[in-house]
Amino acid sequence: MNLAVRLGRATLIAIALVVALAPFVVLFLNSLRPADEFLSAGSGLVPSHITFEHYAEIFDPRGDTFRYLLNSLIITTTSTIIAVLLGAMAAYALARLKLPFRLSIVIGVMFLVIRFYPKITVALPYFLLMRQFNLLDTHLAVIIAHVSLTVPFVVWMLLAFFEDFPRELEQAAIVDGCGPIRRFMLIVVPLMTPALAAAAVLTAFMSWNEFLMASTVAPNFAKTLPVRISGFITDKGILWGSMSAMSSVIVIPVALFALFTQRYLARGLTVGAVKG
Amino acid sequence: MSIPGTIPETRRPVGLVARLERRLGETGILLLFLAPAMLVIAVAQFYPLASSAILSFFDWSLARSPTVGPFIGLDNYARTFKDPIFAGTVTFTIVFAISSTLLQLACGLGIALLTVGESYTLRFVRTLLMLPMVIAPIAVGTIWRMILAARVGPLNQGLAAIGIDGPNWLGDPMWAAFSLIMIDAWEWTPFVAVTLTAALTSLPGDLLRAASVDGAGRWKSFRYIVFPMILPVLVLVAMFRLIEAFLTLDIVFTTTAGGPGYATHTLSFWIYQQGLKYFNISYAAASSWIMLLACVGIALAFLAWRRQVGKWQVSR
Amino acid sequence: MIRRTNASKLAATVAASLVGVALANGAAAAELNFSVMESGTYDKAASQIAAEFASTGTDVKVFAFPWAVLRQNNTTDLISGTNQYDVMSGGYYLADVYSYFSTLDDYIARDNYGEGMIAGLLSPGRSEFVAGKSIGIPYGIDAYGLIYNTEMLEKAGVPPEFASWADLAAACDKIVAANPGTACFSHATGSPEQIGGFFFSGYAGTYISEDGKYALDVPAATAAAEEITALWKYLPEKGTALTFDEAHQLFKDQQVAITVTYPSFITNSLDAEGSPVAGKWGMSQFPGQGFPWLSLWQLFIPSATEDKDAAWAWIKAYAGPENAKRNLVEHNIGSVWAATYEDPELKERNAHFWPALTAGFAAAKNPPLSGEAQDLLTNTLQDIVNGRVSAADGIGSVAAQWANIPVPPAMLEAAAGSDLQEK
Amino acid sequence: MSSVSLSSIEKKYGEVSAVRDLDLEIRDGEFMSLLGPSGCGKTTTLNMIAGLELPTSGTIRIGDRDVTRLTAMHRDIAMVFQSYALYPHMTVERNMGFALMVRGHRPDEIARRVARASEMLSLGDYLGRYPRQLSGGQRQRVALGRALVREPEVFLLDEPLSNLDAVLRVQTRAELSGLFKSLGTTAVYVTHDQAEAMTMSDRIAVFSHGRLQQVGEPLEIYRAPANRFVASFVGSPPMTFLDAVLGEGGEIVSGDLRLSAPVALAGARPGQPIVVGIRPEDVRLADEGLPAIVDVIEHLGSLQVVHLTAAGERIVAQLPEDARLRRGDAVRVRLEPAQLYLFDADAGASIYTPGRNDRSPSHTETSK
Repeated sequence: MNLAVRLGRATLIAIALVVALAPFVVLFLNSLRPADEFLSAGSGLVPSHITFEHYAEIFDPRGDTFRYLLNSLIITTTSTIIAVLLGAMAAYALARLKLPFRLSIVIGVMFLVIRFYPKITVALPYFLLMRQFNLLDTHLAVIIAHVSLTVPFVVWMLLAFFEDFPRELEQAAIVDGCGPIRRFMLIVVPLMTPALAAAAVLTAFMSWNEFLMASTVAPNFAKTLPVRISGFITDKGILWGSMSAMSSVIVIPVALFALFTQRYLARGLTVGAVKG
Repeated sequence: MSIPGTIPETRRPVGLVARLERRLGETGILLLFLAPAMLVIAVAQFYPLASSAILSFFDWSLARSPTVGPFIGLDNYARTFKDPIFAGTVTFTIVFAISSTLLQLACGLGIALLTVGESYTLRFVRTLLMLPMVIAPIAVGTIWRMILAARVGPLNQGLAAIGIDGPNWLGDPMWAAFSLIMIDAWEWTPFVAVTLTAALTSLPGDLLRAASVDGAGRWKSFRYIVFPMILPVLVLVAMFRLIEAFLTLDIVFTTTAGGPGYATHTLSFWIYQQGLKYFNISYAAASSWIMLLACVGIALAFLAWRRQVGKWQVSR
Repeated sequence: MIRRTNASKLAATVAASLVGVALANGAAAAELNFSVMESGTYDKAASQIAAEFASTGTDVKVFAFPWAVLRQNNTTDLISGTNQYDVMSGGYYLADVYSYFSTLDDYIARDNYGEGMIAGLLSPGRSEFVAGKSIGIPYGIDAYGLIYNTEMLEKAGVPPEFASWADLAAACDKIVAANPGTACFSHATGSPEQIGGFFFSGYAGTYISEDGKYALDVPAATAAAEEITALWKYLPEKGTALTFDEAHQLFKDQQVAITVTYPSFITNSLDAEGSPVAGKWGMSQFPGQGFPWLSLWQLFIPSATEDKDAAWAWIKAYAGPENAKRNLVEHNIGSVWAATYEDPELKERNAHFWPALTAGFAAAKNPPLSGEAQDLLTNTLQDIVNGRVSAADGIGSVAAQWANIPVPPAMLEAAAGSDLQEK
Repeated sequence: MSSVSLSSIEKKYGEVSAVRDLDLEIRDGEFMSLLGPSGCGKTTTLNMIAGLELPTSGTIRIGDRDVTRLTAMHRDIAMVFQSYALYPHMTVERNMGFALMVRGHRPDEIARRVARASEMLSLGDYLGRYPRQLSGGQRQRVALGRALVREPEVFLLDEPLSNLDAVLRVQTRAELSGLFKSLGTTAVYVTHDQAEAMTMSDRIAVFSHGRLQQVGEPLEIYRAPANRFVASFVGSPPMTFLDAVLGEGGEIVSGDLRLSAPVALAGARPGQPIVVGIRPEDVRLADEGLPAIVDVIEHLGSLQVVHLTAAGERIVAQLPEDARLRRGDAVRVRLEPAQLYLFDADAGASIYTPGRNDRSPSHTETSK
């Protein structure tokens, strides 16, 4: 590559980086901006002075942010563990079951289809169902919803993985005396760790970020952080400072997490399209 | 040298798990493995889906009555098609989804081509570029609402600094629509880029070397070798993005709330309003089923296309 | 900015949430859950009074949400049968779910509660009624007002009296000419429903037909919409998506001569120390042949509330005359009690706007519209003023679609009571 | 240790029969090879013995137990896989002890057996390593060790040498042979390499197209193949086949080539089409005989494989290197009638073989 091409490429990459990352910078700076600077023009990108008042406000011990944070953590962790476990089991079963009439494929496609319809279609009946079960505004209602949304991803991802899983390894385990449970636990799961990690990372992101179902079935006690954000848009105005601080609380850990789990994330996101 | 031929008494796998495995048999256990996931999905997805389908044939507004009203056949559907706001919503949604998808595909392909490679720097750049996608869509909306605030937002202030009078991003109907497209593209271009990068990486290096030996230039080898080979992936990505853009809801909530007026009502947002704000359950159900069928149609069309462009893979 | 309620008291544990909140109702004997708007006013007052109220043996937990969320949560709570809140705050926009509230006539009669309230507040069309029985107890009143900058209007030689929006538009030309670099007026244009304030006052017709369907006097409504469209030209540049806060800030910064708003949102801060417009502002009566949009916060007791006596006791403490003055002074909650406005000290201090304010209270009404009908109207008005559709087409479309939206029975009563049904 | 008996086994995948009408008796302590090209049903047969696949019909017995419907985990067999199928996440030691652990053996028992097997296979130094840290040969031994510790009734080996390089394969072949001889355990060995089958087996079962073609000791298979397929598959370089007809007076006529028949073929009628098989090592150069032209010469070191054209037919000969030939040379070759193989032209069934007709084995000398 000659110099001009290299320079051009570097410039374009730099522009892409600025576009992608500038909003994060704006968000973070705004979360440190004094409240009175939000409404007047000409206050500049960088706050006149840095304040932590918005963080102090949202993390006021008398406030509920800690509860929402805890809700989000509980819901994300539980959903992820359950979704990955159930998804791995289901994917394994689908890959190994010899069902008649290509039933495995039908079920596999069924899992896939969940990605293709508007979640708003199920949000309302699901709300009614949870109302019937007396589960409205509980963690469980959100967890079930999140698991049902993420399990299909996990199944789909892991099915692709099982296509490559060496058949003889399992046959060896059968000969060694393992039935499906032990094969799964002792051979398959340990060897799937990277794929499971990818599935878990993806599931965790989806659950942490999910808004529609959480806002539908958990408006209050079991409210998660993303649902809280919409509350900063009040009829009087937008509580920019608190909203920035709260958004930062939601966004920054996820961004950092993404930096560390990049490999798994990329794998999880691409397995469907590139392999399917 | 030889192993003594003492045959241990226990020749079978032992323990509770083994007993369970023997009792239920291979198929039984595997069905048991499948069951919980199926159950969750049946309860939380397929049952609501089916009940929504059924409700769409009844007249029920939860605000007016706590119990389901009379069967009214296709009336809800007929009403949907006659609703001028629904029609406007559909138009906007289609324009939004297609523009946003095309923008993402173009930018994503560009970024993938720019950043493909295994060097440490490029990997780090790719990770950074992925960030918009991993954060909560609802937060994406709030961030952009701040940036786009017409009078005091950093974008217009920045533009003013270089002598450009920035537009009324969220207050003008056209600009609000454009803003939503831009925000969606900002959020999801990374998905396209990540996937296409993976597709590019999985191309056999020999092929590109062979092309360059054959004397194909940069553009030609892209046009005739690389592009056709990543086209199947591109089609799938386009499908995912188009359908998901079609379903966009979260960012609408926090940026424009569908406004000004009805200018940026996406279908999902409109159905949300009908269902969860006005509690017109059956009407919302009918609309969402129309939307669902549209999505299935889009998916099928894309999958057929994918099969067309992916024929070379079959004979691989 | 965001004043949290005394929220530690809600300390709803995660465990409780897992178990299901429906169970919480069982222990309602000594506990009341109160839902209120998170505004830094109503919620703060609620926490203050709840602390005092604890001496009666009832522990009131205050749940505060922004308006849209509050409305959503209240509605959802009622129709889902969750029954989490024992006393709810709300207004006419809850019309869809009035049937879930219990009537309070017995309590009102027993305690002769309406005595001393601003005239007519406890009547249909102002506060909420179902089948002729009262279900809502007012506690905070506000009505759309027009707040102006005395100096800027004087400079333009414009008296602060406007008969109609067209009148104001005409005045705007002069105001802008006399105050270069400023705009005529600001408003919370970014809140889609607030444009209703202009329409309700500019439109003199009825909202419900003789046979009980939503209906508009189309020519009158079209004219009103056109007036608003004309007026929109006088907003500040890029001022079509402002929040209340932004609109108020423009007024305080003297970038606009007038702001159209709910007075209680702004009056306190205008006279506050360091305010650049302190002593330089006044309030005029709302223009138009219609009515100023009433904001009447009321308390409701859902039928499912178990200890209604305790709930009523809480209503009296929170909404009653005892705390009215303090609520007004400390939290700027518009008192519903006539006596508050006769307080000599307050009367003198607020002489520059109270006459217009109380006149507004007397004239203000709620439109008899359910949420769906109102959203259809206000969103379409937004489309009209933004040029997406002509006034005639937009209003025609609203009229046509309103025919499909059922009118809640309570709205019929309200419309009759406030003279907004065709006769 | 047990015998394995398969009777009337049929295995269908949908409409396709992978194995048909199979009766096979593997004797107690015998080393039996299942030989055939890929897709012939040998691996399917092995998997059915293992229990990894169940036959569509028929009966499988191990010892005196009917195991037809038992799955692999309940049969007392051990298996060595072509890819070795070592558990990548377990050390050599745990790989070898895994089956015993699953079967609930005591840790000290497991340790004892693993130690013994690793000693036999010289794996002692590698017990702590993971499979990916081992060479191909070492992995192969671990796979073997994993089977050995089981002390099963039957060993099943699925082409265990095919992933080794040529030199190692020959070496391991001998070691493996010795090992199983000393163990004396019944072993079933699947291979497509006739040399492996010939050198290691007590008996060989040759498969083609899902059918068992012939079962016999290696030399029996070689010298008395039951049909043309077996004859073609066993022997390297492969047998030359000529289409021919029986002429008058016991002659065999193939084009211009006339050969005398080995014996009076009883019941043969003149004009009957037959196939003549000639093993390359049975072709000799002679002063008298059929004139032939040398087409191609492949030097193998001690031997050379020479492709000849004689009377319009191509014949392959395996000759000692001392015959100095060049391409295009005219030579004369002699074909002993007694060493010819005759097959039915249609069915391919053997009509005459040197081995079956009890000829002295001196004929095989040239094959070394």
